[in-house]
Amino acid sequence: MSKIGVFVCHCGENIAATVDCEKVANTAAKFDGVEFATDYKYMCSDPGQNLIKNAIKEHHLDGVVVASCSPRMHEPTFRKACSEAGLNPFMCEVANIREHCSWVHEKGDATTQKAIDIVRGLVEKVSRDHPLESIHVPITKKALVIGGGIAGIQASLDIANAGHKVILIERDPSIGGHMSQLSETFPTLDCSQCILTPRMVEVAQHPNITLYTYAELEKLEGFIGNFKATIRLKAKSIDEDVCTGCGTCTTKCPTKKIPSEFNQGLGNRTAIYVPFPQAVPNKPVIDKDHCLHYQKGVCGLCEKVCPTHAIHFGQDDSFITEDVGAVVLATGFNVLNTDFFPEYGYGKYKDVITGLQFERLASASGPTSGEIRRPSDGKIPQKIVFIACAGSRDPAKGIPYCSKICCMYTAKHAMLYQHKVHDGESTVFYMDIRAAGKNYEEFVRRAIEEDGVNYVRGRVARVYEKDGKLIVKGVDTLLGAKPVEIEADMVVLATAGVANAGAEELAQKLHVSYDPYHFFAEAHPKLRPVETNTAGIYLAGACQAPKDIPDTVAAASGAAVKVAGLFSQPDLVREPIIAKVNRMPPPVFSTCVGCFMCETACPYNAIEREEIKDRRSGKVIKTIAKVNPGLCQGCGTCVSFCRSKSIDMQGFSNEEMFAEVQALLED
Amino acid sequence: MSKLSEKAAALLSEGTVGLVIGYEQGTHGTRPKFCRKAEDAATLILNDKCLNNIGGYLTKPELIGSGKVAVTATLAVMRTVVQLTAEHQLTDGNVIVLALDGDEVLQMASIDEIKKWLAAHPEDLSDENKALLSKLKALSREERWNFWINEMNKCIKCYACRASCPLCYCNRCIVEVNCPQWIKPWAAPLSNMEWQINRVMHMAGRCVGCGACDRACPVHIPLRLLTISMAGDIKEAFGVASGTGNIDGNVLSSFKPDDKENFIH
Amino acid sequence: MEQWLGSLIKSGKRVVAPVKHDDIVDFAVISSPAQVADDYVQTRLSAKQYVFPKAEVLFSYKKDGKDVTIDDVNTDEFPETVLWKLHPCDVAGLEPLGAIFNWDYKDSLYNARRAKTTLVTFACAASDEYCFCASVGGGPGNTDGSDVQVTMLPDGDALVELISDKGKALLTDDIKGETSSADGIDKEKFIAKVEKKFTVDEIIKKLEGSFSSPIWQEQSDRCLGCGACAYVCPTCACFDIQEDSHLHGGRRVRSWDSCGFSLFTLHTGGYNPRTTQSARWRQRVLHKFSYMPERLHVTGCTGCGRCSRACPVDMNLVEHLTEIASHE
Amino acid sequence: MSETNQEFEPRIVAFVCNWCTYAGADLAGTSRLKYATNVKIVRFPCTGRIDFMLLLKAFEEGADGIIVSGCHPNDCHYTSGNFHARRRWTVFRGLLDFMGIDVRRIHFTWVSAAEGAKWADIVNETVADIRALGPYDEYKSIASNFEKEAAK
Repeated sequence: MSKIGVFVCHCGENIAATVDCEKVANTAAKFDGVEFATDYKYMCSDPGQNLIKNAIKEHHLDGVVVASCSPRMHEPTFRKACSEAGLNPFMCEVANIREHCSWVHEKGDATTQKAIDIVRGLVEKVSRDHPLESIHVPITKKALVIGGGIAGIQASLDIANAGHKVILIERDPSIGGHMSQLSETFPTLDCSQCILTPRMVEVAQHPNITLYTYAELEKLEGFIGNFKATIRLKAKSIDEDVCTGCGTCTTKCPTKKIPSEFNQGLGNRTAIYVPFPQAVPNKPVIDKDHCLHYQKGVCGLCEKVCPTHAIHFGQDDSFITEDVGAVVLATGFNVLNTDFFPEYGYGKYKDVITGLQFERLASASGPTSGEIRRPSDGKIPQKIVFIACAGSRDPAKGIPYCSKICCMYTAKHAMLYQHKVHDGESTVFYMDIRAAGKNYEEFVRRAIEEDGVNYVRGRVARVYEKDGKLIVKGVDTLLGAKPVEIEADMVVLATAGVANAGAEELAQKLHVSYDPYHFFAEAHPKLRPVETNTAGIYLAGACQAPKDIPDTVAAASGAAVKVAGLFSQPDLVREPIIAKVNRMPPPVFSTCVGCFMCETACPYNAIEREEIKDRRSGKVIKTIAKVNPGLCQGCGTCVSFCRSKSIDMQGFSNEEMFAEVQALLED
Repeated sequence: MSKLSEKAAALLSEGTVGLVIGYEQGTHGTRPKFCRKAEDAATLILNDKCLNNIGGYLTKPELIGSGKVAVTATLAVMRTVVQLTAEHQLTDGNVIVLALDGDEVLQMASIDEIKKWLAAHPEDLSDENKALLSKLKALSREERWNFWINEMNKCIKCYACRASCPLCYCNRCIVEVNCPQWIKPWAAPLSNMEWQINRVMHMAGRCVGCGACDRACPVHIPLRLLTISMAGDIKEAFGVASGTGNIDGNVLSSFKPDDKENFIH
Repeated sequence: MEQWLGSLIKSGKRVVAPVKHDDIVDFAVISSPAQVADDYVQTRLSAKQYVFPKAEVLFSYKKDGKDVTIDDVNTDEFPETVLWKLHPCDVAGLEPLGAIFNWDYKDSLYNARRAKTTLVTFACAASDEYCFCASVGGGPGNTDGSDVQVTMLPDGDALVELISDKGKALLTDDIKGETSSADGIDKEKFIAKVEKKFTVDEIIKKLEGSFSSPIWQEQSDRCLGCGACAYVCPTCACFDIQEDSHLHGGRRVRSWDSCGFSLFTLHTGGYNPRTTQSARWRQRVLHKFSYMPERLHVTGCTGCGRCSRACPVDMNLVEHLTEIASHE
Repeated sequence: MSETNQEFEPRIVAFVCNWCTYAGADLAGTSRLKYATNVKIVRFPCTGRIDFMLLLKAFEEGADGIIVSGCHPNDCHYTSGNFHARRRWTVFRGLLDFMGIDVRRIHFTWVSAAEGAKWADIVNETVADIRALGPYDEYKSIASNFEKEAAK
């Protein structure tokens, strides 16, 4: 038989003005299972809490109902008080007779009766409550950062500087990402590489960071604090320990006409290559798809010329596994550069290029050493057109969103062009100028007012070639849709920022949600912008949505703080308000039949599969669902979905809720 | 011996399977037949009079054991195999489906093959069912209530609907849960109705439409109408066909952010 | 007959008779003789629900705060009941039922209902291939246990046998004038013929030592484990006892159960002695043809054939019993 | 059943999620909005947790009406519990209606933590609607009987 205590709070006059608190307590005292009931002016005050504590001890109470304000207000207070008196805190329920009763009804019998009903519902619930213990989950204090662009670099450094180990993996042969390809950066026009490369080197040298380039995540198992990552180290065909990075091999390699990814196809590289001079690590890899040795079994020149015998043909991809406690996704973005714009002649006309290609042209380390020369004939374009929103904000192209960075980099491009080609003429076609950011609007104004960039508000309908010129046909909507036609030497498309290749596949591997455009989804658009729905996996940078460098760095530091915060705890303590699959003695083991429909219902991928094995033979008897207490957030969707009622929820169990509903109605 | 019997006998004698579940002529109509030896297969038949959904036997380990099993399949049985596999109750490849294409015996060993066959052989609601359904839907709410309460009053809670349903494979049914006692175990209009509501809700998106529940009912409650009506609602609201073995989640364990919600204010 | 039935209804007794609704015939309380069904072989359900209801209250209780009061069922409130137009096999079912409810414990609710029930059988005019009463010691004209037996004659007259005092008391004054002597009427000519396929003694004998026989598995492979056979059976008496509890009171309820259900024998600790359907099928047959004859000295089967008619997978009891009888 | 009965005080249970509607009802309280006393709230973590059987149990125990309320779409604390709930209610409601259960007695609604006023309105509207429908005697009549009451 339960021994329940009911404590009715007057909340000064807040409750007592409309509810007869004494009557509520006297009526509750007669409820089955109620051992003690009283009312008091302020239950949350020290004397009020002492009243509860003393009653627990004196009457050996095994359950408490405090009828007071909303549990969202004082449930923690009263649970703590119960705990201090030796009662399991989860054996305390709060009946909301203030916000849901005294404040919303007039004084009268009906109001008092409603308060009594609410108390009765919770008396019945608490008599079915079970003592619960907080859940402690151990944490492996090592983070995995996926992606070595500025986001991954920043996150890795912040986590490492907080004193935690970091594994940073990068798909390409070097870290640096898109930022390393940029010439100057808005709105300060400082050189991208100048500010980035020191960070790259810091990563490589940081004692807490282990860097794997040319590596991809193969598999991620486990849950927050306890992930197991399997990483594929793609074969580089060199022995990095021996290679000195002297560069002899790359100069001797006979296959020299491979379009350079780093230069966006505007320059070439060899089959054994370092993507760019400042690469970290500054050691080459062999591109098996283009290497004569791999493709035709001939050559092998690099092997012959290597002074340290570092070339290892026949190396295979290898796999390593790492236990990590948190994962930061920093896989970045890409720009549309396929045959996406037939109307602009991209892919057809050599001198129609993307913004990223322009970055390479403008970059001192680029194929033209920073001179703006058009790809077709190397001439300096005298007239250049920039088209903003190439793809972005265009539902017809399937990209209704704004890519956010294009307005700014287009202004920067036009400005750089004007700085380099003083007599050149530049025109920007734009829809709107979005320059919200510190010093951003000033930057755009500078391009227009100081550098004389011609801004035309309107869309470009077509670009076609005529007599060696690119004819850009558009309209100027500010002049009443007046047709505009420009004979340009070069056209730069500010193509939309899109999710990086393989983002969807990676999201599925990690069980994180993603939006229709394959950008990873944050746990809450406002309040949890760097977390994902999967506990322990965080987002940094443009893999979540197009972002500029300052936003990316801020997000990366935000994600790093989340990781550091997680790692600063001795272990993970969670409220035990989670779902649980029933277990019983053999031969039943559990009533779960393993249909795993709960798996798809769970927003947190907290449902795992548990094999129940015969202790002697090891044979699997049945496979049932198991709720991972580290991942479950306690929404209870699985509980109401389970047909055989094999999953129940602690704190809101079927029996508890059933009893509460029954009791509320039986007046 | 029919080609079907020959095929079944061959599978048994080769040792490909340890059991063939099929149909034979019974004392009144056809009935399920379990063949464990090649000679048992001699009496196998498969025609449109084979109405039991023998797919349900596939989830009973006491009958199946751990080896491979073959089942002679009507379209309903095939849908059952597909759905049970999606629900992790069968392992793809462990069940061989024997079907008839005219005189020829088809042997299908993978879910993909079965799905292809099912896609090529769609089954629509019978005219009789369509008529009954629209007749009931045309009634006023009170009339429908009276109709169903009269039906529920007949129910004796023998659970033949549950036992005959190939997708009611829980080891412990919700009616056997007594903490809390969701549904009173005795036969009474309310608990009978609650049982049917539960049974049907638990079939949401899963029902293969074989009608076994209905035919099994000894007091002739038109149970199929409940699942048919629900499957229609689901199709209309979510554009999803029931019982097609969707592995990405059941209709109630998945969602679309823009699902209709005209009843929510 | 209609006049007699009419006056029985008027007398205030609860009169239960076969009534046709939609496509099936079942017993129901009637208010007019016209409701009584004709031209059928067997009701879907047996008449046992009138002495052993699908669900019945054993006692109820009220809670007032912390006080509890218990109310027993008032058996005086059970109505005087005439079961009209039973078949001899319906009555045959009451003997094993009575034996079960009086074996070690005298079940007052069953006995009170039974005492207030008068049984009017009609000798069967028709039978079908499911009927096998003759094989289990009964017959379409068997009068054992009946209070009154009626045999309809081709000319519209009826042969009425008043068997017990209860039966004689049923003959209302207004009908007595309509009667004449039945001497010389050969009842057998007007009733259905049911073939004898085996004898109970044969079955009992064959079942000795059959516990481990493979026949149980062979016969029950297709058994679905539903309760249809048990619930339509006139002699199945398994029940469950459950609480209908609410905050301010409740009742304890007895309701039908079936040994065919897989969890019927599940122990609280998780052990289940009958884990397979074949073990449950064996239990069903042995209970009716071995344990009941041995312990209660009655056969647990009336040959009514309802189980076979109700079975969704053609578990035909005659077929199975014939097989057992001929099994080596 | 449709006659308006001003004397009749309907018994209504509200099944609400903790994060939106429960908080919205709290806001109605802190804003001192006044509404009818007929509705009693049961707190669930999420609409996804609300078992359809609890709704039937409420009717069995004598509820004349029910409110089910949670976070607006895309606002769920658990991201998708309300989406799952919405599908469940779509199917459940269709089935109940087909079986002749009066779905007008179940009000589904989204009330956010900021919508205290909406909560007060929902309560008052529901009470008025159910009062107009009258007590749910139809359901109660079968609640404790073993047999359907003989047709009168």
